[in-house]
Amino acid sequence: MAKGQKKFRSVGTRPIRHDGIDKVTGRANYGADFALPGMLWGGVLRSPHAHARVLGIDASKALEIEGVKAVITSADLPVIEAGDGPTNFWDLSRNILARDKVLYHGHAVAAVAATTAVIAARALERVEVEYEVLPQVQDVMEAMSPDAPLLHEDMFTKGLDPKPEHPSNVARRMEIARGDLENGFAQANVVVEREFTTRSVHQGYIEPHAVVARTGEDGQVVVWCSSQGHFMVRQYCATVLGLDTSQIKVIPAEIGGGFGGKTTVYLEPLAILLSQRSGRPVKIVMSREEEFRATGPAPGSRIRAKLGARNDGTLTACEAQLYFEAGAFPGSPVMAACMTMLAPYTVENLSLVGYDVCVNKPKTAAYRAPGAPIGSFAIETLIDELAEMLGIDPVDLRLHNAAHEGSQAPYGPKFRRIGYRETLETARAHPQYRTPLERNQGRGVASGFWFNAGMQSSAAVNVNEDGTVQVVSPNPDIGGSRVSLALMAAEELGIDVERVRPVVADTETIGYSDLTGGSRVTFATGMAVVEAARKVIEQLRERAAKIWGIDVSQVEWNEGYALPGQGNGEHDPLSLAEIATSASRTGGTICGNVSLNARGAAPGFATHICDVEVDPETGRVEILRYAAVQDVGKAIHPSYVEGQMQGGVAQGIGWALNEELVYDEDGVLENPGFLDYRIPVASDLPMIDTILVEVANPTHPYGVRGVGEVPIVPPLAAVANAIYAATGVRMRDLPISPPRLVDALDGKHSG
Amino acid sequence: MDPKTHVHTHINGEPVEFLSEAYRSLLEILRDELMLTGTKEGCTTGDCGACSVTLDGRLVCSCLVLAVEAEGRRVGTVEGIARGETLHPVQQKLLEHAALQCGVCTPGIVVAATSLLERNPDPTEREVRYWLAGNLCRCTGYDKIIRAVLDAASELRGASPNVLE
Amino acid sequence: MARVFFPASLRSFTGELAELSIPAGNLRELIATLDSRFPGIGDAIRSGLAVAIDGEIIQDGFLEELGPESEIHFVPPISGGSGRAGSAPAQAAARTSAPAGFPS
Amino acid sequence: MESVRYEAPRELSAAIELLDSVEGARVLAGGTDLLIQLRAALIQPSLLVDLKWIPELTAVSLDEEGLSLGAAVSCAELREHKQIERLFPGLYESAELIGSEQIQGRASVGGNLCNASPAADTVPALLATGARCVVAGPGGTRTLPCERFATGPGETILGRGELLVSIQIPKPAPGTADCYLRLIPRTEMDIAVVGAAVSVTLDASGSCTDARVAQGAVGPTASLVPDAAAALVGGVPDVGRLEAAARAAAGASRPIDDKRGTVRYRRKVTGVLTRRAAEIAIERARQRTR
Repeated sequence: MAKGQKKFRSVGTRPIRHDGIDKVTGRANYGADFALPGMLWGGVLRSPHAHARVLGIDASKALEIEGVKAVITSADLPVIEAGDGPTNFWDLSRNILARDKVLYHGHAVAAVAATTAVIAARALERVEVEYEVLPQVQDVMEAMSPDAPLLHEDMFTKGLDPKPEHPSNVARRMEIARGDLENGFAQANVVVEREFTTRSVHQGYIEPHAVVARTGEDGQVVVWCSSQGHFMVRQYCATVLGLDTSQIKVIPAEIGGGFGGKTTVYLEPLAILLSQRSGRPVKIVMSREEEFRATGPAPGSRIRAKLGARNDGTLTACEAQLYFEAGAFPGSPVMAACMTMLAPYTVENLSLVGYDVCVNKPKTAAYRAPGAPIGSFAIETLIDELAEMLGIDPVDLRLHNAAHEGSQAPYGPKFRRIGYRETLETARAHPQYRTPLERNQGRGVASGFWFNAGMQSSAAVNVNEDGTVQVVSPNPDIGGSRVSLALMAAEELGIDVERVRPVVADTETIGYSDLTGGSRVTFATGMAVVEAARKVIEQLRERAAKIWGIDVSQVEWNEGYALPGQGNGEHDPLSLAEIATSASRTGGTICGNVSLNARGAAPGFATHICDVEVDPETGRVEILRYAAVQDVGKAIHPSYVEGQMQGGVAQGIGWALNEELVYDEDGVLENPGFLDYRIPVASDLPMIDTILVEVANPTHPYGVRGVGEVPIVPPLAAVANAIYAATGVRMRDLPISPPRLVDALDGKHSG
Repeated sequence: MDPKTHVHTHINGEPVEFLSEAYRSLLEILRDELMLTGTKEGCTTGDCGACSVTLDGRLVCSCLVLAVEAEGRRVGTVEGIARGETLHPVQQKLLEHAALQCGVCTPGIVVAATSLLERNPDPTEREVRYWLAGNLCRCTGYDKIIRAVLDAASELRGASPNVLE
Repeated sequence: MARVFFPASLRSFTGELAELSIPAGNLRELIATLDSRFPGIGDAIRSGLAVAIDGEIIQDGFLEELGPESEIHFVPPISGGSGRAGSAPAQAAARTSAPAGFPS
Repeated sequence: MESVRYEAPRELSAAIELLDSVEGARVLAGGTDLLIQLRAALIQPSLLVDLKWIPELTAVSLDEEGLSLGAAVSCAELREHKQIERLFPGLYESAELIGSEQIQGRASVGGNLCNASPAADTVPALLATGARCVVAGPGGTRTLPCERFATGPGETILGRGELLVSIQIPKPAPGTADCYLRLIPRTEMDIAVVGAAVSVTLDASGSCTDARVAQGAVGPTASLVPDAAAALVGGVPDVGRLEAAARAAAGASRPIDDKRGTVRYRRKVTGVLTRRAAEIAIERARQRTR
């Protein structure tokens, strides 16, 4: 039951995070910070070709080097039967170590373990691989042509009727449709149809992937690594290596950023296998170059989209085709792009078709609201164009078409209580929206949507003998979730958050939990914590009842104290600490454990305002001001909610202006480092104003919606729309780098 | 085995000796030999700042310093910033402002920001942003980091908080 | 009676029928009923789609109860950003080739 | 990386001796390029000769003759000399633009010259000041203009056993000021897409009596653009002269297409930055003639 307008003592406050001191002093241990006695160093041999058949691998010369203890190839992995679930382990196994073919430059081919990192590197140079180089394809449209080189000779496009006769790089065609497109466009007074492209971008977390694995004579495996889900690591490793889940224990390290990029495994199975082969612990740390060459980018894309509106601003129809680069294996987020791009609007007639296309690049991984920023870039730009053509304020146009409670999402269901309108109204009233602009300056607006997720979570709340409390989370804390979980436990129990110590437990000490992702931890694991705390309160009431000799139904719990109900005699209230201290005499330790599959996740909407100044001679864009408005449901720790929003905005600005993975004509990445993969630096950005709209999610005890992903959705179009306002030039190809903008400006003037 | 040099240096004020091959970076020795893992590795090319330390008081990337170059010099790492149980104001303000999410860039930010405030006790927002441009943070959008450093500066000066530009 | 809406990808099974009202107590019963009426639709749902019940997307809910007024939509599954890795049923899929999501 | 040794000689002669006698010896100053090349196995030196303990290479002196800057002086240290900022604001700016604070803590102006990257920030600025290089080797010491030091990307005139000792910048004539501008996509941390440096000398009437214009990242080496300089000299710099200088600079550029920029873009921006750098240098010089 929602607590309505109740004043909270903990929820909504901004305490210092419990894990903070370890992080500002350097004591916190991340993936690469572990070492074990006798540990070996692993290294990965990677393909020098974007597409080639592997004819043979000879590791004998590497094994001759003193200090080299093991070399593995895909021949050492069990063969996975073809599978087709949310995670395709056939693909995963072949991504971890190439089998038969390498599918991108940087694809892992072999791994070694040696007594030092330098010896491991030297050993890699001595592993001889014979390749038959094959033609490769990088561009999504080229990959779709009938004569394109095939990555998977036995892949036939799914979702076509009749079933295709020839194999294709198109893994799947997907469609969302409703209404009558022809009729919808016929109703429109204005129609815009445009093409958009975006390039592959990288999650760019600062901590590279790292792992230490140790195996024992009993076959038990212990893995230390940073990931967005150590249960995921356990399950993936067990499946790929053919081990029982109970054979693997994964101990989560602190995670140095993920943004979706640490939702799969690259190194962990290799480290386990090398440890099994060598009988020694093995550590592998990716270099930054390996990160860029071989870990999950977000897809490059091409979109053709057409949007129609009546003179009053009503959107009548939308048709779009979205072509996404999946990378070496199927699984781009193109469907999510189709589902999200129009979610903020009530468009009755639509057809959104997505194509998931394999190209010779690393397999894409999730990146913050996967797919949504790309689809929204197209739609939010078109809406800006329509607003101008119709002479309607862009916020008003959005308000006119805004999705609301009861309106039908493009992907089918009706929305329950959502706060999109509230974000628009708040944005319209924000002072930045009226701040005067000078020459070469412009303002852009865009909105965005993300589903948010529930899924499986576990939690334990353990009361210590002195009345302090342990909150045990199963989710790696990627951005402050521990303190948020502690706040909810403190609120329920009625004690100070400083008395609550949140920890992230390993796979053997807490029940299974899905990933840290989908903006789900504070929502779903939060629900588990709240339920576990309520179980604890039940026990606290029972113990108080025993102490007082009254019926438990007569004991209330209020602000950290057990109180006897009226007419149950004179008893002083018992504090949580007092009950805890006597717990051994009243029935033993007090604790609550909960596992649940959280229902009731509620979508998030955001509206952003971006002001830019363009240097028309050089094409450089300065972000002058930025305001992000978002319906967050309820901010448990407002500072970390703001931080999520600011971080998402910064990533979106980077995507809009300068980030792109540049591949040469041989499919070799030209910018595998932070020097030329240009994520925003501190001097690139202004302060990012955040406005938290709180339209409570009625199914969460505190109204939480989840906040991490929506903020990366609007910035791409917000920046592009602002640049248009400043220059009169529509930029529909990302990134809007200075050379591209100058070309476009020069084109405008000469045209 | 590659030849090694016996290096005598001071780390966080303490005399330290170690052996290193000529090609190994100070970062590798700090982390892998001396177990000072507070200094983080993000890129090994000087582009991310996670490995920031001071060398004879000057801010540098330890990935771009050879370990043997530490001979006769003074190295300062994040582990040496707090005084016993007392956090440096930069550390305290980063916590109060919730200016870290994943926290892996934080040690580098702490070292860089303290180095700035030693030289410039009253920096503008712009000066803080440019000084920290070599410290990549992918989580925060920098907003809270900049506010925390400005706040720490005013606390160190004993002044009222700086008004942002 | 739950109201069931079919996306374009399922309409080849339903003869282009877009919606239908059928009695069902939970999702498993509903899909069994659909499969007996539209042979093959059950596999298509189990192998490639998630279910939205009354507006909420549910990825693993075969015993999920349906209310008398429930609206059921079949929607594409989201990975990664949903917090979903391959959860336990998907692991089974890799080993036994059983369809994901709804152990039969 | 195999079996590389490290030496840190205390005297210039010892450094020259090591460089001359050991096959595959390389000098180490700031190391910001060298360590990356070493790690990427682009170079495989047998010996690293650390120059930072040699007095001649770490000295900074400013006298009536001008500035003498030891080749191993870090950009961060250079920036602590406020006199340098006053006399050579363009050089100061270029040192401030290289990489991050952390990089500037190590990278040296001399190393920037010796690495001979076409995009090195300090080199166009040095060229604009008329700086000269002091090179020492087994055969003695020689001095040459900075613009002759680099001969191509990564290539210099240094012979076996030779090293760059210092950079000598003549004291600017009264009414002289310089400026360096570069274009990068971000505000910091990038390699220059285009760099432009301008030094001008104005007389009391505001007429330009001397000028030097240099450009970087738009040819195999940083280079002087005499035609652009000539366009500025001979009168009070006006819009016409500035545009002429910009055109000359753009025309003299020989850029390539790469991941950082296109030929078209670089050429255009060369003109833009040359004009803007000239405007700033002129304004600074005007301040000085008052």
